[in-house]
Amino acid sequence: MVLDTYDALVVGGGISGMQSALDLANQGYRVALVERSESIGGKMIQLSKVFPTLDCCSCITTPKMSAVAHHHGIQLFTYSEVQQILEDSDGFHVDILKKPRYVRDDLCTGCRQCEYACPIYVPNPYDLELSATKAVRVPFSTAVPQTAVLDIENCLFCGKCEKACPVDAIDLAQAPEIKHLRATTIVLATGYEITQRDAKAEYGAGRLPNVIDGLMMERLLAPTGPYGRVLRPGDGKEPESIAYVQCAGSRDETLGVEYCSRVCCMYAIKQAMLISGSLPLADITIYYMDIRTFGKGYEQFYQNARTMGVEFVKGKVASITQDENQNLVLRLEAMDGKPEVAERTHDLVVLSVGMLPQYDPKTLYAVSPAEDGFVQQPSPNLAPSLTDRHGIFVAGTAAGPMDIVDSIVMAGAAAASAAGYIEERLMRTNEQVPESPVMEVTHG
Amino acid sequence: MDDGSAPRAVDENQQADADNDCKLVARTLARLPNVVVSRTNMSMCSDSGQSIIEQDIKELGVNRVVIGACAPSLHEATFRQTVERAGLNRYYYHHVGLREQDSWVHGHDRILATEKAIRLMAAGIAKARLLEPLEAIRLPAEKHALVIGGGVAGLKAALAIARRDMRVTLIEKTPFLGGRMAQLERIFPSGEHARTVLGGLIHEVADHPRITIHVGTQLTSISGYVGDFKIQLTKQSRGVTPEQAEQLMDCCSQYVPDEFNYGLTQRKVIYRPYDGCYPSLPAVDWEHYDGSPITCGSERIVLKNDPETLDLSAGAVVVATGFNPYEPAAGEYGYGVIPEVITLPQLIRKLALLEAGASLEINGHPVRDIVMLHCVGSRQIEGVHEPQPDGQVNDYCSRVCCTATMYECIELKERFPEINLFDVHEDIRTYGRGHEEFYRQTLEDGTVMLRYQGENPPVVEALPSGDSHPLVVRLRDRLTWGEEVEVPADLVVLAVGMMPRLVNDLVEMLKISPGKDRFLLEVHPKLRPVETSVSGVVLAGTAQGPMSIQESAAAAEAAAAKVACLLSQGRVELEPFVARVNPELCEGTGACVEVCAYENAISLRTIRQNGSEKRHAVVSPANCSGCGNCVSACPHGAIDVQGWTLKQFDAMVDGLAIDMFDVLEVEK
Amino acid sequence: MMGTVSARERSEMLKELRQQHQATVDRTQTLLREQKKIHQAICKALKEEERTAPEIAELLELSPAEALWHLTALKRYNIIAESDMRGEYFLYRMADQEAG
Amino acid sequence: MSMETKNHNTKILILATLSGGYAGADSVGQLHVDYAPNTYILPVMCPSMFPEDFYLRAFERGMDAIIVMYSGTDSPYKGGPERTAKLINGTYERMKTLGIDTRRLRLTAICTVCTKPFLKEVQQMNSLLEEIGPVRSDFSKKSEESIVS
Repeated sequence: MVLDTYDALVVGGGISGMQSALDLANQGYRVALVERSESIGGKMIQLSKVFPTLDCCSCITTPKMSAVAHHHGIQLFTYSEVQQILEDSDGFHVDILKKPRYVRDDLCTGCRQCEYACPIYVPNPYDLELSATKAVRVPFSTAVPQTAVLDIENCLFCGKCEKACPVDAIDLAQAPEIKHLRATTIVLATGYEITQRDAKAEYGAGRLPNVIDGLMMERLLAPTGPYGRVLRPGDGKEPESIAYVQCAGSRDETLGVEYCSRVCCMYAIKQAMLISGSLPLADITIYYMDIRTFGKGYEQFYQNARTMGVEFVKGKVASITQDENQNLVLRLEAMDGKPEVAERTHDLVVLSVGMLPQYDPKTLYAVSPAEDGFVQQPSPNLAPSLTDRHGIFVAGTAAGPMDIVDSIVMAGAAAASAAGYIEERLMRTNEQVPESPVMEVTHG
Repeated sequence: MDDGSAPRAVDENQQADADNDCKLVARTLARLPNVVVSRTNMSMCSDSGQSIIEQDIKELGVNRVVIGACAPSLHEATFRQTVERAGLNRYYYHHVGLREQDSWVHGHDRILATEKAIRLMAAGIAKARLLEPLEAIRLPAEKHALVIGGGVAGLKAALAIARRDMRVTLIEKTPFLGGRMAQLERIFPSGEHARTVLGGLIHEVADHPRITIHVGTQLTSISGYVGDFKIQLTKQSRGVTPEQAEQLMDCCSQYVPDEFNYGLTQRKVIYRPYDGCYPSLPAVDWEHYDGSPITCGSERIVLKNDPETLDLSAGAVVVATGFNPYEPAAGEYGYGVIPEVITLPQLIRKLALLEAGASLEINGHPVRDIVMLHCVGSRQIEGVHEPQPDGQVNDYCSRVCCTATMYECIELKERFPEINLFDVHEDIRTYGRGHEEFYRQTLEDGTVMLRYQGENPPVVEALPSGDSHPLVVRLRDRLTWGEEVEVPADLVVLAVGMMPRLVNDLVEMLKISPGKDRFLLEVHPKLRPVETSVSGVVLAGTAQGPMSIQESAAAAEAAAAKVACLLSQGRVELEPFVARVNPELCEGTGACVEVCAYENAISLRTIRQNGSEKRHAVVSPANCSGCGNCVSACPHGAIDVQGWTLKQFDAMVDGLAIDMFDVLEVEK
Repeated sequence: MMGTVSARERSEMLKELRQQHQATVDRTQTLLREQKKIHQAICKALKEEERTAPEIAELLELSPAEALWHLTALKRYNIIAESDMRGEYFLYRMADQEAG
Repeated sequence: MSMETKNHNTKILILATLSGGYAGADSVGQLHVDYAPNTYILPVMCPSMFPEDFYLRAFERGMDAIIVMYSGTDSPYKGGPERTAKLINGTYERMKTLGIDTRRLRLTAICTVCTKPFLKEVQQMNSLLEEIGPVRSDFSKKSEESIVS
């Protein structure tokens, strides 16, 4: 069988995977990029604006998505998952499962006629279910590719989308496909999950509609978000008093998450600044243990927020309950300046949830996770993108919590390591030309 | 189809953050001559936004595109590619920065901000009418990089570039490789020994066939451009030969404070910083050597520095010049005045110099109580902290000091279990992978945590002799709800932050910029995180900002990836913004040649035309910088900078001056 | 040009698929009926007068969160639109016909 | 929408180098600091390309002030800043003969992170314009003849 051959396979189409793919393809390597969801862009494309520059997030992400999609050296596999990996002397042999979209990607133009025609409303995953979409839809306005996907689990099989489609792209008979490819090296850029909103019983176990997580607030703040403004999901009230609970899911032994998630301080501060921009009269309070604004320009950002009037209270939130008006009562321990336990009421509470590993890399990639569940870095200081399997490298939050800036830098590092590995392999192959006997490789 | 005789412009006006009324801008611009279509879009730079542009080009015959959006430094290149994909020349695109220079800065006056947007766009459209198709200048690139700095970032960058099949010249100002990392002992999070890990890296670099190392070497001049920088290096003499080195070092009797131990010890002016250093051959410290002869047996030897000049060309430059620990001012928390106040780097050296099993003493007294004080030289607040002599206040966080302090607390407790530790901080920022573990361990070890508010920093004072302790630290502790706390101490350790190494000469030569914090500035933290404003000059490690070893190594590899992207194809593309002579108008006055500061950029040639000889100016694009000195000098208006012509500028001024009542729709 | 499937073949195929996915079809048909009922009730209420999410919730005996979700859904597809504020809540009205 | 407000009758043209003033103005934008909106910034590579006539023509076209924000000693262009200074000085002479207040043209070095100097320049030029009025008041003192041949 003839296989598609690539220099590198990048697993994950979030910001790290895209950056690694671009950094490899721009060096002239052939790259396959596999993304399991319908569009590349990862979690970053769901964000509103990014710290500390307050650039609109899509201004940073969408051009990279576009560059990946149009790059001659990159083959994109969206809505696809790696099924199996085998290794021989030629490198890695990879089976990729292309999930059925039930829409032909060679025909679909992303016109959304099917979406308008579809009668079934379903919770929109892009808006973390705060808004609705249809059972057949283009995932979001800036999705790459702009190809619709049909959610077969919620399909009526009414045929309305088929009738509406001007190019006959709907194909309800589509079946999963397996693609085989060969790659010299693999970069894992598989990202993270956020702490589940129901992780902590003390914080309402996910049952209080006005206790949301940081990612939901990103959607509320995004111009394309569910309400187009900040309203509380419980009843649509414009909040006047908003609380942030820091370390909700990080540095918490009861959840088995002992590490710091690195981004929550900054995203809470950023959101607070954005909210005070759109709701100037709202009071915003951030309850924290330590403020960790350690990146370039971050401390200055924090001090700006303090100057703008965001209230920072050092105190541990012990519990959150809801009153009859859907307002939330926070019980605070060891509050700043006051030894007693205090209660405070807010309209809306944002849990600054942390980052969790996505999956166990051992099963599929034979790459070991560390105790924290993220991909282990056997040489953490000098070669942070190395994994314990030769030829497989790691980029971004697959190797633990980090922010976008650090992810992008690490994606570059993974690309450099992968490039070095590809060159070593090439050198070895070149040295094995028939006339000369197999030689010892001195630099490798 | 467009016949090319009637240029058209399309305006794509992105609502970046707008208070501006983008739609009004778009409707107004649609009325300008040649404008075929004028749109607003939330994210023109997204793939779907870009397809709208492609579609307009293909379906409406649009042949000039103007977009008003974020700064051109961010997305001009993106949109040039878009129009190119649709079949237009990439220079038929013009970008107007409306976000940073309008909507973000005129929030208080929406009407005037809108007017400004209209005028700026009208100017852009005016320029677009006069745009010409241009071709990028393609030049061969040296697959060779110069790496400046022999610390961990420079070493990692050099190795990663060399592995990518390119040559590297690595230069280090001091006579030895290793940088700041060599001064550390055990490093977090792995607990490995710093110099062991570093030694492995140095030997990989030193053994690599494509890497040339020059120690004691600095950049003295640079010219040229990405792909072909002409570089001059100056290399100090080693001062000693392998045959005489050991003997000379033995005989040498001039001592200076040893910077390797942050002045805690002395060393000779012929020295090795540490055992196992690279190169292993000792070197003469020319800065401190007083020139007097060294008596060795019957011989009296005067050491001579005969610096050597090296010339080379390289396609790219990696700046990995590293950091200095913050040096507290005399009297800052007692430093330099009270001998029992030392910095964290000094503590690390002090513990390294102390024999195993020996007890910890300072100034001849046993140490019982230690205060670790965070954020010295970091997170400074104007008006609270004394500015540095140049007026600088370090308002940034230095990232590594919290974890480094926790790590030292653990070592202190391990080696001297009877010592009491007090950790005085504003926040504990053990953010890194595995770092929280060290915080927890410190707490378990019984270290007492005290927390102050940034505006109200602690005070360190000497106690009168005869007191139980030489010092006391006073603070208002937030953990006990604002109680005034006094901690008597035998030793106060200042966790000093990071400062960029001052490399003003280098910054000036390379034409790169430092940021407000004086660390070197990247173009954009997310879009171009390791690039500087000068194409081909990239940043690696702590020259750019505080970083841990891990972060420096990652940044260095990212810099290497960028170098590989630039050079691995063996050629670079430069913008075609160079001078161009109109032979019809040129009278051969030579005024242009006179004002040009670039060698061989413009010259006069004699040509035969219609039987008579004529002199006229000829530009060599590879040597032209596009400054335009010649443009203003030409008495006949025969020269222009391609893509930036005087006519285009005149048209833009006209665009800015349009009469608003002519173009605005009248509200009924 | 691609060969097109005839309308007859298409409806045959749909029928087959419906049989294959009987459980899904049963579930989604129930869902569709409920959604239609709610959406019709919302539209009827908004044709009478502009209302807030809690008011719709009370009228339709839904939780305010559910009411908001449906309003958001209808707004997204330009069936209804956001109007002015009443107190701390936004009012919703039927969308202008041309806006669809 | 009406465009008439009382401060709106002046225009400041800012010629800003990509390696200096233009990037500096972007830095101000990133800080979201408000300043007067009568400021029209055009990017230039190096202002040494502009002959004296260019500035005079711009005044004639109704630019009430021109600030050239070049890169000064940080300029990536050899000889560019010196030549710019020479051309501006030449322009001053011609402005004098035409009766245009020479304070309307200003050459200043602005670096990529010079946010405060940028704001100060804009503020100072606006104060000046409040004092001396729009450029046509200078022209009306002189004859009707065109200033650029």
